[in-house]
Amino acid sequence: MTVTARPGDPVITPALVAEHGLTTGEYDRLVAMLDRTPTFTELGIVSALWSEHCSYKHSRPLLKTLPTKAPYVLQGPGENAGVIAIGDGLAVAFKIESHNHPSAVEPYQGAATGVGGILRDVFTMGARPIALLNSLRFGSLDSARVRYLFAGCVKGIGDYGNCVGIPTVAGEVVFDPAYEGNPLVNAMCVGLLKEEELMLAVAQGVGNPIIAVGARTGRDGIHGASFASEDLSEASEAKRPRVQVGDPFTEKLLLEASLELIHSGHIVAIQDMGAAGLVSSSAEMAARGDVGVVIDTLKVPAREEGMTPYELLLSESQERMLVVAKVGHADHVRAILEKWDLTAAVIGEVIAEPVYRVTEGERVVAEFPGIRLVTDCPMYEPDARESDDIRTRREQDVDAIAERKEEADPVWTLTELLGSPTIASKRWVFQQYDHTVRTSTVVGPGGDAAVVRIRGTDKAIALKTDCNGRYTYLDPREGARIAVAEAARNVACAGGRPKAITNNLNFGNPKRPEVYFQLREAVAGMGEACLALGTPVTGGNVSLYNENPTGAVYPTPVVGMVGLVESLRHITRSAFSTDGDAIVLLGNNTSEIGGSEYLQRIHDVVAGHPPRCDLEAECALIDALLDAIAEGAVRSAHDCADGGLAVALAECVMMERGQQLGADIDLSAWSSLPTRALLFGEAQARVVVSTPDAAAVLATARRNGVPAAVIGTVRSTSESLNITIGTSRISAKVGTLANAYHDAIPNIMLRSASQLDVALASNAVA
Amino acid sequence: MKFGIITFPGSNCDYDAYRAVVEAIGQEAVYLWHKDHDLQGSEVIVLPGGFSYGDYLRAGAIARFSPIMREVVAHAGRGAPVVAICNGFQIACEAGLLPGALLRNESLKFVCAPIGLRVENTSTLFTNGYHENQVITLPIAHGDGRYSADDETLDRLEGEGQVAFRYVPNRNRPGDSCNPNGSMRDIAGIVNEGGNVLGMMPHPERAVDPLLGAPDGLPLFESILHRVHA
Amino acid sequence: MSRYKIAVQVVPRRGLLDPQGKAVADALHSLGFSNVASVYVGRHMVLEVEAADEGTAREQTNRMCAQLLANPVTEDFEIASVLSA
Amino acid sequence: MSRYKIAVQVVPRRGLLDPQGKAVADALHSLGFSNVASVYVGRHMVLEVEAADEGTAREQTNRMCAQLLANPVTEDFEIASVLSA
Ligand SMILES: Nc1ncnc2c1ncn2[C@@H]1O[C@H](COP(=O)(O)OP(=O)(O)O)[C@@H](O)[C@H]1O
Ligand SMILES: [Mg+2]
Repeated sequence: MTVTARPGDPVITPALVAEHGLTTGEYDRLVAMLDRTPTFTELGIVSALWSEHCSYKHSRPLLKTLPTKAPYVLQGPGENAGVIAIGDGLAVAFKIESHNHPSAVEPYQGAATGVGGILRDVFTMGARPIALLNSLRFGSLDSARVRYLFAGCVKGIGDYGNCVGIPTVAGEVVFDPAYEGNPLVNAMCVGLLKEEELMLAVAQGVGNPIIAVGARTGRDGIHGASFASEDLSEASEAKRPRVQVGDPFTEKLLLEASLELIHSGHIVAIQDMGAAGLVSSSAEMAARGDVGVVIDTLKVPAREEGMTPYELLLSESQERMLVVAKVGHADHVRAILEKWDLTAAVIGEVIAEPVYRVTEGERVVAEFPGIRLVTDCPMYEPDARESDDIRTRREQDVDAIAERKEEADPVWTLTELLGSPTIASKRWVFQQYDHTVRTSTVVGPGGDAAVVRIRGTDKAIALKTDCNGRYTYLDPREGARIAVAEAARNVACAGGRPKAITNNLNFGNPKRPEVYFQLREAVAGMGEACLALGTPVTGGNVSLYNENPTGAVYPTPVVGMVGLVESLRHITRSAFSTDGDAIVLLGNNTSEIGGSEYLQRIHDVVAGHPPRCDLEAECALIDALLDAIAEGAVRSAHDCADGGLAVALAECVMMERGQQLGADIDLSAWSSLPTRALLFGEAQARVVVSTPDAAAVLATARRNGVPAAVIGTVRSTSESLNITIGTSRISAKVGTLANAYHDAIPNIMLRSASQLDVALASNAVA
Repeated sequence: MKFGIITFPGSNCDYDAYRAVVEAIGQEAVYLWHKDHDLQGSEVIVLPGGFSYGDYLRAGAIARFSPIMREVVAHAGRGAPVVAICNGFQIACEAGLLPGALLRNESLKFVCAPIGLRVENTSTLFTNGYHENQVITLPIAHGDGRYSADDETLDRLEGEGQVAFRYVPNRNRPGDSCNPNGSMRDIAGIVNEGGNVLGMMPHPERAVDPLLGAPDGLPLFESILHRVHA
Repeated sequence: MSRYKIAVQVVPRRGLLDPQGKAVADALHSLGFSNVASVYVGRHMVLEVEAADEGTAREQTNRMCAQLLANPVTEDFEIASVLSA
Repeated sequence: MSRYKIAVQVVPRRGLLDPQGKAVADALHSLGFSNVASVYVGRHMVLEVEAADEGTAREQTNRMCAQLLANPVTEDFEIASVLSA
């Protein structure tokens, strides 16, 4: 059919093309594909679909190298979420997604709608969401703007998930000046489904109606996808009207209605209208099914009058879904939505002709051949070169950095580290999240991984997000390996066997060789670790252009790990609990201090080699730990991460305020190591275990080839954490450590508490 | 005994209440849709937690007009038991089943935490399974839990033994502020004059399984069973 | 039938704790607006209503406030303005 | 110095979704007020301010709104009235 320009639409000029973020090469490609000049609507469509956010044009070639298979992987990358089988005919769908750019502009709505989007990705698979997680990065809390972003994102995440009634069970928050202008907000959702109820977003069946369901389409968020594909600048401020407002109440109705729809048998496919809204959802569903579709924009329920096809196609209004129903079943679909007070409108159809066509009533306003709109997107493999500056930092001899005089008392150092917002308790955050709704959260936030039971079985899943961006900055490959290993370790500490990951690659502008180098190396490292640990990648999200004129964020490949706890008896907590238990260290201490929180917090230095990640050792450690847990020998397990062994031990005695214990520790076996490395170095593959049966733990460790040693005893009557190293003895009051750890973030946030409360009041519905 | 669990658009603790009734005390439960006009013979009605109608305008304000609420009010009027938890408490106040109102937490923040409570009156339909002055721990999860009423109402509630639960310091966390929302006179839960309608902000239905922590909500459900069967 | 644009204000009853008002006042002080003596925060609603005349529109709005828009236990309401739209 | 009582209204920016207004409108409809065409819900704030004159009071309030009381991304504000108190 002939495509005709709409009266009143702008004429295509080089300036307009540039404004749409297309390069000349990309524009030429478009013209070649169409064999004519595109219409304004077509230009908008391509600008969205070929944006980084939708097309992965700088990352797809790299992502292809990741391991994605295992016998239990039911759905790998490419769908709305990945799915793994967990036995008993049940499966778990999970995915992580970023909302970095929207959150930088409007933290509350940006973060809230991020949660909304990831929930939809999971329930469109036919899975009922059972847990939410997040991974957050902000600049230093010393800045009032950062406090506002932090408070706004946390409130946005909380209000949305709380209202929908999905517990937010775990996450991480890191504060570092590297994220000053570019906060990272990644949200992860996990859902449960019966294997046979898995639903894919593949359009099929000529004549099947295409139905828009959920909220009406407004002018919000137009070009959000391309917005997420450029650096933040003054100009992005001007793009503020693109902000989308979330409505968790409608989402909850949409969730229930969608699950009912999927189970009803009336539909063949369903997909969230996320980034680039209607156009990307319809084009992607068509491409997956390799079918033609036609959409009539006049039939799309609009919130405002006079919306153009361009706007209706590109709007990112929230809480909407696109459904392909069976021929003749549209009325059933409508009836189900009406029960939930939602609307459904037939807006198009699957057609035999291989085209992607958009009409406005009679007029054809856009038409692309076949599915080339999706498949013809250019792919790039830019130059990669490591930054000299970063290499120099990595090669710096950090062991030569002289101790500060205060460090003569390691208790001072320990207290400083516990009070570092990155290490300190995140209770201020997760107290705003409902983590007990749905009565399945056996282990909530506060320790290592969260554990959510699977009703009707003796199983549970263990969940955690992790990444240390400073490591990845200093050495992207090693850092990404560590991100996977740390997440796996956390899951194992809770009693779960690591099964699969989803990931969120948060990087700077890939057109810069230093950034593309980081991306390439990090993906390689992640792949190596996933292969070694047997945790395939089932999906993820790429967020590039996280930079501003002062520089890029640390490369931050966030890992969202799902583990399976085979029996509820295996569920393990992090804190010491019982007087007289032996404390065993699994793994070995080293002299490494490069890239540590210690160097950053105490010396303001970001340098050195990050700790070495020995994947074989990590696997053995996880096996040993899970064996010991299965034998019933482990009372608690906590991994050593930020702040090293001393911080891990301190957390074990006081992470639950009011349930504090003491401990006597003897690390004399390592007295040859520099004290600061022994206490605060971040050597990998280490876990602190408390046990009533040290001999059993040691034997199991030995069997698995894991170094292990009894390093102390839990003391319920003592109020101190005592550490002996050879002739020196360190004694810290547990109460003092607890105050440093638990009060750090609340005290900082008090500084602008009332202003934050006011600034966020407008959003408060909860 | 049959429990009817009301589901409003936006309810999200209906499932937990259902599980608690069926699994923890082995009774029958049915979900009742907000547009229904029939309690299906339920003896005990549960108004569950959540965000009915998104809590837009005021928590509970819109839900109170749901068709089913007419039946619930009539049920309560007949002296039959109604348990209103969290958002249910807010709805019950809006509907006039209980006096007072629940306002935004004084901290202006949502709070999810285990909280210490003292059972103030063990003679009610809902609390007879606890012992005098028993201190229990239940989860809370709300943003609008600040119970407020005029002094006269508060005096009457206290005088008539209608205060069922009060926030107290948690044994395990000395020094922690005990009242999580700034409610007047530390009130966490009340019963109506007839003693057959309970409203409370904490979630007893989330505390019935030892796997998830102290099952301190269980005696509440058992109390209803004892009394109604007695 | 004409269309009216009606502004309604719902404010917390005096004497009740108004944490929002307090937060606003504190925040303004800490931003240097020390000359702010007090603040209270309520809801502002604008309704577009079809009615035969202004009197009917007003009367209806009063009923909406009494029934739904304000909580009689804790809030007072006021019709601030009625404009032909 | 005189004291002024200033009423400020903050409303969601037009074009942005106002889920609260929509929920209230739907609720009014189901209560039988079918003649309600639309509802917007915003905040109503009353500030008591000390200032040399009305102009100064107004100008200060404008700054308070721009800096703090309204979210520049999602809301518009208006000074509804300034009264001598
Ligand atoms: N944003 C968040 N949301 C929910 N829980 C969080 C968040 N940040 C941290 N937590 C919780 O706090 C605890 C400590 O987190 P973290 O310091 O990342 O642990 P680890 O060092 O073991 O990886 C974990 O239980 C984690 O789930
Ligand atoms: Mg850990």
